[in-house]
Amino acid sequence: MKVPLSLLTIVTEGLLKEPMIELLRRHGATGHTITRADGEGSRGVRAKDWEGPNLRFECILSPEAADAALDEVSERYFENYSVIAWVTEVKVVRSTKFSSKDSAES
Amino acid sequence: MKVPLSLLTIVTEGLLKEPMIELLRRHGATGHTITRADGEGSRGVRAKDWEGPNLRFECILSPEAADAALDEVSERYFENYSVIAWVTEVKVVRSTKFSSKDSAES
Amino acid sequence: MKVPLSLLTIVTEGLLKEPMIELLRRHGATGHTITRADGEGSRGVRAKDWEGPNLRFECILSPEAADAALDEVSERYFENYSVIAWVTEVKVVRSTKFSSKDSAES
Amino acid sequence: MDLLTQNLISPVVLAFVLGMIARWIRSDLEIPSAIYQGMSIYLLFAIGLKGGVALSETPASELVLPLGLTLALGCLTPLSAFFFMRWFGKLGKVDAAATAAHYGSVSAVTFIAAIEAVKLSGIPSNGYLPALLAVLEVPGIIIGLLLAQKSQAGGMKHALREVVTGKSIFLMVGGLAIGAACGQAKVDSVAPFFIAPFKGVLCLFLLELGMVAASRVRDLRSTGLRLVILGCFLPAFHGAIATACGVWIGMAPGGAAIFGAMVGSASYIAAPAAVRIALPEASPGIYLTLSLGVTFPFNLSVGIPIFIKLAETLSHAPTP
Amino acid sequence: MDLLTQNLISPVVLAFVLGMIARWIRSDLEIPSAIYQGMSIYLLFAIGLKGGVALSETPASELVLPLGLTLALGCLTPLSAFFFMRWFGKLGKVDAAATAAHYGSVSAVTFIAAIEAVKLSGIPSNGYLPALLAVLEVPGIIIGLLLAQKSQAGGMKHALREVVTGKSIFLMVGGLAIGAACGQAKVDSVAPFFIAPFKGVLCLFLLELGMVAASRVRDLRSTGLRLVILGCFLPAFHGAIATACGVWIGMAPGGAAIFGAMVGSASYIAAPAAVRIALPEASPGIYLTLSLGVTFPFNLSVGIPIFIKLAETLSHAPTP
Amino acid sequence: MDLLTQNLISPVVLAFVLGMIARWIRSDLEIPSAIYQGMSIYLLFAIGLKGGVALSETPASELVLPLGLTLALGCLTPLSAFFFMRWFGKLGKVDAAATAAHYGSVSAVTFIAAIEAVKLSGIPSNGYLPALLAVLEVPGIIIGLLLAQKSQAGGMKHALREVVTGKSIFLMVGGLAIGAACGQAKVDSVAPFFIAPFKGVLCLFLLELGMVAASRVRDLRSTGLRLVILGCFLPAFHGAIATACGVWIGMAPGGAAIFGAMVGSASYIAAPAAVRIALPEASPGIYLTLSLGVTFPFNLSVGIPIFIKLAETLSHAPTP
Ligand SMILES: Nc1ncnc2c1ncn2[C@@H]1O[C@H](COP(=O)(O)O)[C@@H](O)[C@H]1O
Ligand SMILES: Nc1ncnc2c1ncn2[C@@H]1O[C@H](COP(=O)(O)O)[C@@H](O)[C@H]1O
Ligand SMILES: Nc1ncnc2c1ncn2[C@@H]1O[C@H](COP(=O)(O)O)[C@@H](O)[C@H]1O
Ligand code: NA
Ligand code: NA
Ligand code: NA
Repeated sequence: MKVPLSLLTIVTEGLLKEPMIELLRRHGATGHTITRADGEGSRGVRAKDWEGPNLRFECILSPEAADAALDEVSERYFENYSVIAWVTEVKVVRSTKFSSKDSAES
Repeated sequence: MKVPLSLLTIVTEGLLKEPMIELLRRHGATGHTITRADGEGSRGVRAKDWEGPNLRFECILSPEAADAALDEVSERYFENYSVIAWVTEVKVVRSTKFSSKDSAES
Repeated sequence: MKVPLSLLTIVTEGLLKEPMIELLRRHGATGHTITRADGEGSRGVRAKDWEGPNLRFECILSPEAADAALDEVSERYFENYSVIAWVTEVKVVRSTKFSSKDSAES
Repeated sequence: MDLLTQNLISPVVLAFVLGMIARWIRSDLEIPSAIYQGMSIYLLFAIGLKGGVALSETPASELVLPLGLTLALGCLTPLSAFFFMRWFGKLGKVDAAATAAHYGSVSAVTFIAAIEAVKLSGIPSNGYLPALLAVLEVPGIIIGLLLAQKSQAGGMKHALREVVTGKSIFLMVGGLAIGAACGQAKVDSVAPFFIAPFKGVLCLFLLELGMVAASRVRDLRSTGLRLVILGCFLPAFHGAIATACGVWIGMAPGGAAIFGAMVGSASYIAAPAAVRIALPEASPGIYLTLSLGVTFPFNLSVGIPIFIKLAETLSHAPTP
Repeated sequence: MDLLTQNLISPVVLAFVLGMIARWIRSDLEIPSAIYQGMSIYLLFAIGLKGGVALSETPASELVLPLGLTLALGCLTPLSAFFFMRWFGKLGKVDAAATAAHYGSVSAVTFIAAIEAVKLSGIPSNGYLPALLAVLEVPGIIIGLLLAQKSQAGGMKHALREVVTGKSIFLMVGGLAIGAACGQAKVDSVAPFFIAPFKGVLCLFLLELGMVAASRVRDLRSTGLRLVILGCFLPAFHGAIATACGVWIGMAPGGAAIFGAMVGSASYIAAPAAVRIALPEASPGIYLTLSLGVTFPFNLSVGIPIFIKLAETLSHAPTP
Repeated sequence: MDLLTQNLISPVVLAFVLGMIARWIRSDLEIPSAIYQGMSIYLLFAIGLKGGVALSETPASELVLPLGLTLALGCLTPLSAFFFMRWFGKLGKVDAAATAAHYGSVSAVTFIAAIEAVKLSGIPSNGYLPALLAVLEVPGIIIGLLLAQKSQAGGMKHALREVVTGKSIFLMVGGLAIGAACGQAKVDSVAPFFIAPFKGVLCLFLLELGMVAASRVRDLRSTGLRLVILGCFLPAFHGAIATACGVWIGMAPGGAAIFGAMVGSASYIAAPAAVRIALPEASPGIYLTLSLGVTFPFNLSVGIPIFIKLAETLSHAPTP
């Protein structure tokens, strides 16, 4: 009953909250989880200074959707914003919970 | 010296804090890590509205224990509560730290 | 364009914040993400009691660097401090973002 | 009605409205949840403290009647709510019982808002009301859960534990005890923190509550008109009865009005937590939307002034 | 200058310095971000509330001139800043425009600090200033973004939404409205929370701001001397002009000084958020470092006393 | 003893008890850690501020004796604690040294509680005590670490940095400096925030501390009776000596009692952090349980009234 899916994790400035949620939805996400995070990266600016902490999105998606979303995040935001993202393979049960349009493999 | 174990991640309403900790213990967890998270999912109710944010449990377990715990979470809570859970394969060192009864493979 | 890298996750008492950041830097980390976490483990002391919550570090590294960092964390801190750490395999795009000295595989 | 405008144009009510507007225009305003929790701890403890001092100055004999009335109404209102929810609201048994538990219990913030409104209108009140608040919180929830006939030992017990050790009752009862033990003189030493800024904190708290309520209001469409009507009728109905009874057993007019607001209010902190544990299959989309999205704003804007007016009228009626 | 020391040796300014020291000696002092956000909500709402009460007591006719002047200066200062940033600061168009948006907008904390300094120096002020603050916040940002000629429908619109529904303007305008609607008597009921402790909260807030500014100051080396000079010159220049105009249109001396501090200040909350969305390629290392690391401390320590002195001199000049 | 009950029945002490009860009945009450940290920042800064004002009004000559005494006791108490922990407590060298560092240092909350108790009892005190608190915090920790003979350059230096730049000392010394620089008149402007609500905030803070202490008390079983006895004996012993010395060098009776509570107290914020870094192999289950689970409640309930009584007796003894 275990189904392999992908977990997309995105860490980004608080500013991009709405755009990120929208992006995830567009790629078929049925939900997401957000935690507040601090961080340092390659850019000098620590987001925390002026707009609260970074946001850390987690979203379970079908592997294809996760890849596509990761690509879009990278293309649209990597250059000008403080963003980092990665994909992990995970197993879930009852994957129906995650299929809005793409993951009917349960 | 690296030992493969499983990381079980559970995101759930704050309400289920005690039951979840107990469930993890029953499956042999020697510890767990909790972060506060916001989130949206398939259910209309955002937990945050009335009882504080979601809780995100992480627990390192033996692969069998993680699978069993995941099954139990799914069976007992998926229907009526806001819960989501997944399992990831991870590597640790000195897995003795995680073996209460099941993972003696270090 | 997807490149496999490693995600090192460390959960530790707040006290070790600076040493951990330094350790990660020494192993070539270009950044890290910190979330506040509560937790219980094998030691009686819950860090939260007297010095704020645990810190949960996430750091994307080359697989070798992640292994080496994990080893060092285990050797230096496992005995006397509340620390736990694990490594997960992840995929990223544009891995140049993570290469200070070690991961030129993009 | 002048009293109505008087009540509506106050920092506390307007802050609630401001919170709703924040959500409607999709402002990024957000009260950090630690601040929100800090404020609720402050408010509950402070209300207990104030009540405890008043209690320490009230002779026990004076408390017997109000306590009895509170218990009686705490048992009757969930039954009445259950009946209306099934009959007029067309809800299934579990959902009706869950909602009944909410209307049987009490909203501390409505209570506080009523206290402030009464203070503003200048009519006399009673000091022992916070003690009644603590008493009123529990029976409604028990009866609501029993109505669902789901009293499997485990769930029910767990749910009751949750209510009794839950932080809202714990803080209020703890504050009551400390206030009663210390008395006025010693509580005065913490008054600049717990008493004077109280209403200002309430103001910020309602800003947050307005935001939460606004997202509930969005769910009204799916809730259905019949339930919305009940969400306005029940508080008015229960509250008017309670106000009348309060006057009848000799409460001061202000006290009776506050008592009406208490009995009329629907819980949205203690009850949801208990119901979620004991009746997880009941739909929060119904009980939360009604209590927080309909009944709370109704009481805040319309209910409280009505109960004040009613209490004043009834109190003066027999005098001449 | 006595006024300068008088201004510098105050709990509020010293708390800012203490925050900077905390960073320099690498203390582990940290204000939790929930507390910091809670304080900014409190400060903005309180300043609005106070202003709203004052507004409710000011005849509309008295507001026409100040409002017109505010709008005019709100349009001129970003142009002036843009010019200096390109010519003397040698910045590229996008970075100059981004910085201009910051100098065109306004820093609420500078405004508050100016109010406190004026109160301390005992000269008369005007109650309607918070309304001007809200008005001044927006045009500078719009013009700054237009200067970058990057007004692609999407980015610009999104950025404007961000500013107008952003929590800082929303809370201040909301507070203004509530204060104006309720009037003095009703706001008095929340005064022990919103008015009396205000300056103390400001003190803790500046402790945090000092820490943030200190980490900005570290970036000064890479910013370059020319920009640092501008970061001191622009507030003095804009502020002096605004103070003079304020006296000229009849503001009280204290009011004119505060007005000068407002116009001279550079935004570091509303503007960065808007610029980050509309001009993501502009470098925060420039605009944030200038506004928070140079201009804010400059105004806090040197600018405000200068504007007060200037306003007093100009006000007294024509009298004899 | 009347003074004892008088001290125990106060909002501050009862809030501590309420916190312990919350843990015992397993209530879900939780003070968000941001709020807890915010409160400790507030309390430490406020105590410094108040002390700074007092300091600015104390002639330096008056400080020499108290400072000397503080340093002397700050060096003797860790030695005494180490001796008792090894001899009677049967601890190993490292654990005994770690515990000695805690008893050599000082608990700011005990100090604050003593101040409030003295204020309540109406006997005169001294304003310079917060300065002594800052002085007392450091030497005990150094000597404790030296006793472990683990003074490898690195660990010791790191631990000292931690103590001196640690937020508790930093905020208190910062507050002291600001208070001394500004003087009474200017600090008055922030008094409605830092002075008036102080005791109320302390009350909430102790609610949290009670919860933390309760979870420590659970560990008492594994700690052993001998250590629990020392956890009561040491504060009484050190505190009585310090009170007597205080009276002897001419402190006001209230000041001597507070000084006794300070010297008798065991640190549970600065010392644990330093010890954890320099002596990671020492067991927090011992030193934290003793300082927070035994000595703090002991001082709060029994110690402080004893020191007050003692100071009064000794002060009056030579008079007739
Ligand atoms: N190598 C990394 N591992 C984990 N998180 C990172 C890493 N690099 C950057 N981050 C996170 O991503 C955010 C933005 O990074 P950057 O765009 O490089 O400034 C930072 O604030 C960190 O929270
Ligand atoms: N696809 C998803 N990816 C990550 N987190 C999710 C996802 N769906 C739901 N969640 C989280 O799980 C919680 C409960 O989800 P649900 O039961 O679907 O309402 C939400 O509040 C989210 O925090
Ligand atoms: N099995 C586990 N899974 C996840 N997190 C753990 C586990 N064990 C310990 N932790 C975390 O690591 C911290 C330190 O653990 P310990 O050193 O065992 O006390 C705890 O506070 C938890 O946050
Ligand atoms: Na009710
Ligand atoms: Na400006
Ligand atoms: Na001591």
